[in-house]
Amino acid sequence: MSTLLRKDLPTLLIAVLGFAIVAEWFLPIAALSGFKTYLGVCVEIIYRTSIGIGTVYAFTSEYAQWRRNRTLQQTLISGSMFAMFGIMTIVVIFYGGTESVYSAEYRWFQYNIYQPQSQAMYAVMFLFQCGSLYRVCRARSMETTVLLVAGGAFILSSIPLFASFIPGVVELGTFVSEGPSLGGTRPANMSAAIGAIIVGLRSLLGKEQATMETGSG
Amino acid sequence: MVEGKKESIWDKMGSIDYRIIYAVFIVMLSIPIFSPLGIPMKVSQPVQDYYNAIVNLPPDSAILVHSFVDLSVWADTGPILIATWKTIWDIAEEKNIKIIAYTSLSDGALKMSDLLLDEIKPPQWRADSYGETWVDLGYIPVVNEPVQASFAADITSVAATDGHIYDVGSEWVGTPLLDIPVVKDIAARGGDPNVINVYDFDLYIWGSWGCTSPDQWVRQFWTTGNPLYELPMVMMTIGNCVPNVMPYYGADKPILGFVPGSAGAAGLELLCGHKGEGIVMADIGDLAGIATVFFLILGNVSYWGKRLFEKEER
Amino acid sequence: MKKINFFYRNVIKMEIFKTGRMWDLAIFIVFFALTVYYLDRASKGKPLPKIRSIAALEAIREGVGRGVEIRKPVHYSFGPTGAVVSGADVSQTVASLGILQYTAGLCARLGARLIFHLPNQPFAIPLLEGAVDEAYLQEGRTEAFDKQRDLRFYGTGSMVFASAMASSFMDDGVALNILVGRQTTIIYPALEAAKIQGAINIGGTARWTAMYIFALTCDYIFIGEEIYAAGAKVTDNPYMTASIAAEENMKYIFLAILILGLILTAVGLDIPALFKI
Amino acid sequence: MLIQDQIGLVVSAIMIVSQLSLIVGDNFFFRWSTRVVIGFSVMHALIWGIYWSNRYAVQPIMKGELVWIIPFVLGLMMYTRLTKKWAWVSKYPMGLQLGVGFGVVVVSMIRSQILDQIKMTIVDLLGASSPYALLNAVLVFIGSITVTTFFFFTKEHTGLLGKSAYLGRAFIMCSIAVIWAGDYIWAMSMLAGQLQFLIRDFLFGLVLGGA
Repeated sequence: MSTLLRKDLPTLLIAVLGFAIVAEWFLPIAALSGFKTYLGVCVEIIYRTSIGIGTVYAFTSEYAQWRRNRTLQQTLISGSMFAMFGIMTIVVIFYGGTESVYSAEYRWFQYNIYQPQSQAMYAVMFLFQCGSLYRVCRARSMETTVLLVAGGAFILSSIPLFASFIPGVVELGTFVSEGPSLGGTRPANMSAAIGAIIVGLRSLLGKEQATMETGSG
Repeated sequence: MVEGKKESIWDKMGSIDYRIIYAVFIVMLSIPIFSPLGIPMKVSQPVQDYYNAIVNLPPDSAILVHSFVDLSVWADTGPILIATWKTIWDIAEEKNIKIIAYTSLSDGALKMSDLLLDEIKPPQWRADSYGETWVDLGYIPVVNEPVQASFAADITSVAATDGHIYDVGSEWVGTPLLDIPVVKDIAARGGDPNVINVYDFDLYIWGSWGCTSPDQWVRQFWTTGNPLYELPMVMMTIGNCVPNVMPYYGADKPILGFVPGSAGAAGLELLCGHKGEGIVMADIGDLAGIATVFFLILGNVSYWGKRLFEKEER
Repeated sequence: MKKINFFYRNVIKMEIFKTGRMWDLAIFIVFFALTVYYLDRASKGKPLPKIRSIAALEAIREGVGRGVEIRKPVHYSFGPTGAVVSGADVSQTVASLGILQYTAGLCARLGARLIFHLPNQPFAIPLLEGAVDEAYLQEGRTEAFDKQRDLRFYGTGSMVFASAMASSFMDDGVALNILVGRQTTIIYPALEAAKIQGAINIGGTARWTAMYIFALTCDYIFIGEEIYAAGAKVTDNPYMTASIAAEENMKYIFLAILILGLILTAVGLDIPALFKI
Repeated sequence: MLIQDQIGLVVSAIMIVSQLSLIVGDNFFFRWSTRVVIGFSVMHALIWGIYWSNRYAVQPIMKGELVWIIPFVLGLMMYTRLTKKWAWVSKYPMGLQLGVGFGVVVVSMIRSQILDQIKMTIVDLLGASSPYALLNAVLVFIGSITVTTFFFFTKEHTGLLGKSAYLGRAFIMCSIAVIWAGDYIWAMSMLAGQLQFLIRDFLFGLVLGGA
């Protein structure tokens, strides 16, 4: 009974739903298509409903962090996170429940905290990449030479200064992306697709260890 | 290296402190902000194709527009969206192009509501005919593939009503989709008049900065369907997705044209004649390009200098 | 030259299957048959091909050992949007789960602390958490993994994830940082941050766009679909190896289709139209 | 300028500078600003989650569309993962999601990512309109074969296979290089955007220009 409920039925559920979707792909049966559309929305509802699980771990991990290290610095750091939880809760309560996501107050937080942080991280990413460019792009081996030549050509072709004044740079950049680069991307995507299909089939047939035994503990 | 030996010039060239590199790039990017360089630009072929696909739409076409807004990449992709909408609004009234728009991220719903009131304000005739010539469904979470599939087969399955949140055409908010005249008109175009699906459109303008999205959308909008239906698309994306879009790009392929990042946006702005942030951003990159080349050369000179001239000493 | 188009016209009249899906169906059947064949071989204990060595897997063992030595934790992450469970990238999630279980098992056995950065997708948490639980259970050390402390969640912003990981490296230290799965390039700052802290970086993804960040920052990488093979290799499960063998055969078939298709098209058969069946 | 906009500018500037401080290494400001934004991000996710569960599931159920009870209950079942005893219950909603995922993966990729790619390789090669297009098509064709050989796992890369795999690596690196270069340009415009904000909006607009 225990393994039936805990392991066999969920595995069966995966297989049944999976093969139903496979069948929908090939057979012109309206009911199946409707079922697939329904499943798509079901998945979306499960996504939205289950977000609270993450919230729980966000709370507990930060609290555990603070409990282990109760210095002033850590208190400030953890405190500001919990303060944000509090502030956003207040915003939601006082500006119209969940509809508050459309309020100017909510937007203020989004535009002034969330957006600048995300964009700043991309800026950091660029600076780190400058460091890598300088460190890695040296003609040491075949790999790094290709990286240097192809990457360099494409960068030059994307910058108006070089594109306008050095003849042939744009053509070179286009050539690199349409020729050799596509020669790498296309088969890599193909191989990855083959790998993905096989993993999918293996799982549908109930032989995938990672999903099969999950959570039996 | 032998202990106590002095660092050679090659070593010094090859091991510059990262902080210096970062500082150089920050300075190089700041200079054009103080005084723009104004270097002329070329329009690349994919951008030209993107623009042509929109302006050369035959009369009475219907287009589906995904307003691609992600606040975290707004600096790079915002100019594309703005230029695209300006291009769409510039299409003459006589052509009678019908538009259904939506956004797929929660950030987008908020930003679009600000934009449509200000920067990309629809022309008066469009604003007056909301619901008859165009409609904005607001935020529909069409990000995951199963939902995309549902969306392709029946748009009402994920967006039952008009859900936009700004003042233009607000009387339509909450109206069931098929009760809106423009949706009804588009639904009547192909197949079942009571179902609005992607087969009813002539062009899909969409964007994503997820580079595997082309695979997903092509899977769902180009190869799905019975009978086999192929909805042409044009795409707003970011620079690093170019290799992922390339396999699908071409006149007889799913993606007719695409705009890669703010550099592409500059081209689109030139084409549609509304200069904006894209051109400013492209201009800023010029000096940093010089720094990039400088550091590339420096690293290689250091490596080869060390390899060629320090051989005997070892 | 006139193109021969007879296949196309004949098949389109069939009503049993959806139009335009015949090739898909044929390929799917081949896939299915091969997988079943090799899985059957595996269940009967017949010999299977060996998977070639993958350097990054050895490195995980070393890295965990190093973590125990210098008393710093091992960080594992699927990336901000790495745990897709209902889209086409689900296979990468599964492959990464295998490697996660392997890493968690090593951590349990050797006594290293594992910090698991949950992706922005709460809907996958039960699956991921279950995989870690399972690994610790198999080593008989369920108490060694402190979920309240070491499972981290950062909301839905992708960039928030990168900076939160970097921040976690500063708070807890890092000996080994593993990022396998459906990765996006925006995790790049976190990888650099780990490097600055002196960690070993191991990463890989079958999502081709993000491959370069690992090539630039990682000490060991899984290139592209190597993660699928790695996922099979770590588990030592004959079924997994069997499916890799099936995969290899599919590759031969597709190479053959490519070359044959080229030749046949060159002599006048309209192969591209044939693909529309 | 309104007072909340001015405060907004200051807060944005603080967030940007604190996050940029990651490049100088471990520091308090980075850790602090990260926590602030995690705080927002987690609540953002939760609020939108509730908003959408309400709009997609609860409201339709109230209206009598009982068919949405199933996914809603399945969604709630996910929370059993937080307990020890009932954790296995969460495998059912997981099973539904995985089933859909695997079903999609095994069929939908065949056409777009394999067959169409093969078709395009053939068409490009035989239908090349210019020597340039032909050169590209030949390169793609060679790449397709050599890179595929690189991904053979059951054979050691020696002999002819080794040479082919080596050439495949070159194509792979070329592809990686172009993606990186694209990303580099993109990230550059992101930094430019931040600097533009800091200099034009914050420094000139607020600090020097006054409100």
